[in-house]
Amino acid sequence: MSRNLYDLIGLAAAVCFILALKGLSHPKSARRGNLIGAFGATVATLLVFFFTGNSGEPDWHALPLRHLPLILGAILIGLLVGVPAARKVQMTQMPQLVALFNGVGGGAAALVAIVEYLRLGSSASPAVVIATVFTVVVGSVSFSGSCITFAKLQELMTTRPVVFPGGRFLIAANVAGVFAAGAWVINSGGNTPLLVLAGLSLLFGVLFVLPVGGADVPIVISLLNAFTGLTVAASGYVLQTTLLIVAGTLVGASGTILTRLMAEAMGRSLFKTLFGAFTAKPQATSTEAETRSVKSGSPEDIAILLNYARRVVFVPGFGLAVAQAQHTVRELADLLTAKGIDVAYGIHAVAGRMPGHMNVLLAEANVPYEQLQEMDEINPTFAQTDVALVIGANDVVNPAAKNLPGCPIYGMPILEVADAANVVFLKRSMRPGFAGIENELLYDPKTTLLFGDAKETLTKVVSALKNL
Amino acid sequence: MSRNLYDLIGLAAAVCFILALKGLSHPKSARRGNLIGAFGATVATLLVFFFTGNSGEPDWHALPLRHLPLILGAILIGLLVGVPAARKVQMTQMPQLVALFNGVGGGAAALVAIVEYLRLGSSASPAVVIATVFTVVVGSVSFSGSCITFAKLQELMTTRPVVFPGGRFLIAANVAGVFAAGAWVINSGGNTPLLVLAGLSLLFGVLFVLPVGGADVPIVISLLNAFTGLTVAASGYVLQTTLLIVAGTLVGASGTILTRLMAEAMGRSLFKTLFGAFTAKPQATSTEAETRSVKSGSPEDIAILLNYARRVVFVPGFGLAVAQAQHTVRELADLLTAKGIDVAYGIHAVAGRMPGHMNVLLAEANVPYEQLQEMDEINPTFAQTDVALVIGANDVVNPAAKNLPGCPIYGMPILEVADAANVVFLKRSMRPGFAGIENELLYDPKTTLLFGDAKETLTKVVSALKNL
Amino acid sequence: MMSNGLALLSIFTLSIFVGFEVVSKVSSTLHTPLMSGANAIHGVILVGAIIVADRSSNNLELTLALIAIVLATINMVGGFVVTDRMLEMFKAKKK
Amino acid sequence: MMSNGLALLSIFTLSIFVGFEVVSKVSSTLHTPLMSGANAIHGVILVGAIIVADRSSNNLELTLALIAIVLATINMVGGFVVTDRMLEMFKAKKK
Ligand SMILES: NC(=O)c1ccc[n+]([C@@H]2O[C@H](COP(=O)([O-])OP(=O)(O)OC[C@H]3O[C@@H](n4cnc5c(N)ncnc54)[C@H](OP(=O)(O)O)[C@@H]3O)[C@@H](O)[C@H]2O)c1
Ligand SMILES: NC(=O)c1ccc[n+]([C@@H]2O[C@H](COP(=O)([O-])OP(=O)(O)OC[C@H]3O[C@@H](n4cnc5c(N)ncnc54)[C@H](OP(=O)(O)O)[C@@H]3O)[C@@H](O)[C@H]2O)c1
Repeated sequence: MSRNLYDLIGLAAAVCFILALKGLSHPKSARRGNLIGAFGATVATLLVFFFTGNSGEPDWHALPLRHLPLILGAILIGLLVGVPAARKVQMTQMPQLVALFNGVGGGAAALVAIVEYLRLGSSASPAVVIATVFTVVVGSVSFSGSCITFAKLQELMTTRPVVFPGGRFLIAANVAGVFAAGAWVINSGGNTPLLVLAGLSLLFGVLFVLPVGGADVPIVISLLNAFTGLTVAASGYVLQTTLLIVAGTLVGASGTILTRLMAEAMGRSLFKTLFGAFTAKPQATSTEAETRSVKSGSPEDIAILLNYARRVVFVPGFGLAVAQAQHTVRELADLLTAKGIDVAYGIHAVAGRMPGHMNVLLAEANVPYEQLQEMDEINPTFAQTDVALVIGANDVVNPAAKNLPGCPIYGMPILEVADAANVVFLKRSMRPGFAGIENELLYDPKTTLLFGDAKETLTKVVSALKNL
Repeated sequence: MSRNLYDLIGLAAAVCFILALKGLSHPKSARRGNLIGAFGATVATLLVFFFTGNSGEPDWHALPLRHLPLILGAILIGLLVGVPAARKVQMTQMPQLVALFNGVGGGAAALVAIVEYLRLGSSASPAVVIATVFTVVVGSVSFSGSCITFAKLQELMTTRPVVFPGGRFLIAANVAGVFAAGAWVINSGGNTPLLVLAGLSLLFGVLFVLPVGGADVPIVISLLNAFTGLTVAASGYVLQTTLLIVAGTLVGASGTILTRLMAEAMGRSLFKTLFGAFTAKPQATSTEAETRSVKSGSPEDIAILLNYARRVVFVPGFGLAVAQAQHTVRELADLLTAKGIDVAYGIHAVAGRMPGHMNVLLAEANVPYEQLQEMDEINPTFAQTDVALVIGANDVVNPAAKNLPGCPIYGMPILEVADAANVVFLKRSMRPGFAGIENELLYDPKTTLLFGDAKETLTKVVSALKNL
Repeated sequence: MMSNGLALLSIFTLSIFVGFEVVSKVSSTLHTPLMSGANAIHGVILVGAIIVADRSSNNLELTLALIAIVLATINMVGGFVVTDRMLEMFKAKKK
Repeated sequence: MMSNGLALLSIFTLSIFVGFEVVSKVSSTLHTPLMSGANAIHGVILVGAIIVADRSSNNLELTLALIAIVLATINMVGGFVVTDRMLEMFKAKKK
């Protein structure tokens, strides 16, 4: 295959990636978009196996590829690991998996640049060395950072921001070290400097993500995703492969925008998210509330309350996902609708553990799309709502986001369930949610608590309602 | 200046153009966007005067440019023609001017390709010859087509679609001729074939635009604008100048989208707009209505009507622009507002002679932005409106667009003034509007006509209102 | 290293996407200024006109090139000025 | 003819704009699938990993390259599959 044909097909693959991102930005075309992307990636991969460089371009390979069996074996291993992981992961653990996939991508890009650097030795041009340094730094940061986000989300470690005395100076020293090592690589070349650079960058990835509060982790994943994109673009420069440059840059740019959009959806500034932990005073938590009494009810009480309502809004949160209660919620909603009660779902952008999490779960349970309403849409309607049924959600309805400056979710827009005539919380205990802050609303006179696993209590409510 | 620096600055200019288009797409940044574009164009132009090609690239020039005085003189002439035209043109004639500017741009691009073709002679590569053919064809079409749109808008000729027997075959023959001449140029080269190609293309531009109805002219201007963009991109390929490729392609792509958006705003399909005249039966016009009587009123009658209204909606159209009555309308609106009457403006996307025309005129008169409402916004409110004051508009409120299949504006969404309790038309006569179709609404019992130049009659209404 | 033709093709393809995306959500109010501004941008063919004037090898070519310069200048400068005039009025309402 | 470096820079610049514009209006519902899909796209570094495996001149390089292939494959294939799974559920609701 001639170089021109190769580049032409590569360009077609790049166009596939653009169309993929375009498709993924609209609900109707999202799935098709993803398939177009997969198609482009497949084409791009197959391409390498069929391209022979001509004699004038020594960097290009003869057919068949050297080490073909090993290469195919490595791909097979990747498939055997990646596909089952992707197919079997629970919806609640999706964010972790995306973080991991992103991390290994960053690692792969760094390795590619390293191998090329080793091979070229002193014959690498300055531009290539600079691109290599960039790739190694950003790829390593993305790799180790993603591992930490994984650990946080999987609750292998605390989800709270980890700040320790002197952390700020350690980070500063680390950054200085990375720069110094980068300069060292660029000036003197050789393998040791590169190893040091990679090590310091890995460390930086850890230190960079540790102080981020758990609630902000998806933002960080998205940012690291953008980083990995840029890394891929830089390796594309090292290898002089346009496709990698285009694909990587696309992901880098769209990832950056996406990160900003996510931060906006959570009502946080990107800067504060990343560096907030260093400047914040010790976090405020509303601890005095704990001794006050709460009103708890039985499933029958709740069934009666719902039965006489005209409008009920469900507010699902992470607990719904944990309890896998989406189908039961759907059943309850159908029952209420059959009784002529107006039902809607209030979906907070960050309910659950990843943006759009609730939409995915409820779509899985075949909840009609029209009933899913975003925050801006549903908030004005709470005043006309008789019962707001908060199912395994906490932070997204916590008034502390408005009232308690300095608390981790301060500034995040919330679902104003307090405007409804009655609020019912379905949760297992008085424990706070992800952000670790008490919820004043639990103590509100209009609030009733129904303790227990959401799926079990909902099932009880459903049968109580049927018996009424 | 080295080639790399030259290309780098060229890239920066291209980025300016992207930012310009981005800026122009948002009301707040539109003016800044235009200035960024002008800056980019200036930089790009100056660049040529400072760049010396190095010896390895024979196509590039030594400094100073040859024929420098003549080049500067030509630029000066262009400035002396273009700037005053742009500064002095009346707002009502803006569309014509844009059409003309577009046409000369297309002509310039065609000339550039022709000159390069003449110079290269038989040494031109096949790719360059093909690009030249494309440039000459599309540039010539854009040039002559724009001239015809100018003539239509300036009313140097009829604004009705011009269709003549056998026109369809003439066009088909013309297209075939263009293709044949193109093949001739590509196969045998030489100047005669190119001349024939240019001539046939110019003819095609004329034949292409003649059958387009006046109301659709802005769509055609926008389409020709996109064409010119592509021409510029092709000349950029001929001259191997990336900046021209990027700038031309940007305009080509955005112009295509814009054309589609415009057509949608007028409720027409692009295909029908361009080829409708060939397939349509003779146009339906509602002629029977002419003998019926109409109700006309005095400025005092209208003043009284307005005085006792609670809500008044102004519907401005092309006649407002002709009469330059925007300031008087503003005065009337202020007067009504002072009396506690609710005032709004219903702006149809194609009111006037170019999209956004009314917004420009009313903005000129400092009408507050919040009072300007687009069709979708204002239509539901007419039912609560006491008086709809139609000022020099006709087609945009003509129910024929809904009721009279086959008429030139059939299918265009209109402002539903008929829903208002009273409709007042300010126009000079019973003559129809741009599309040349009778307006049934003029004969409606709820309609009052106030004959005369809009500015004069409005002034009278204002003073009558003051005297009440 | 890709060939020059392929590089230009890539640039062309990407520019199409940029052009499409950038204007895809423009409100109808801005249709005219946007058309007019885009129109001014393709006036940058002036650069090409100057280049061919410099390269021209006889009077015919030079004359055609000079005409192209005049036309391109009108397109470019006139286009930006008239667009600015339109937008100036839009801006007035902000006060 | 522009230099290769400049061509790549142009391509890079234009890609930035395409990436920015294409996703700039995405609704928050699609944030996760979009992130995950974009994540899968950068798995195309697999191409680079295969290239360096082919070029590798000693066992260290080959080993690193093979690791890169494994990781990149996981990123790419896993990413597309998991994104499809998410979106499949979105689609279910259309019925
Ligand atoms: N969507 C995202 O992108 C994203 C990503 C990362 C983090 N976050 C953060 O996650 C939080 C999301 O808010 P949220 O309101 O959805 O969740 P949340 O604040 O974490 O609250 C979840 C609630 O569900 C309850 N729960 C857990 N398992 C349950 C079960 N089996 N049955 C019944 N209840 C159960 C828990 O209380 P008990 O333990 O008492 O049962 C807890 O109060 C926000 O802070 C957000 O910033 C969001
Ligand atoms: N906006 C665009 O992009 C664009 C571009 C090209 C064409 N068009 C087309 O133009 C039409 C626009 O509709 P329109 O309702 O705004 O205009 P119109 O249908 O052309 O009607 C204009 C009316 O104004 C009256 N008029 C003219 N001069 C006047 C004056 N000095 N004082 C008072 N009245 C005066 C005319 O009646 P008298 O003669 O009786 O006074 C005429 O009925 C549509 O067909 C549209 O498709 C629009």
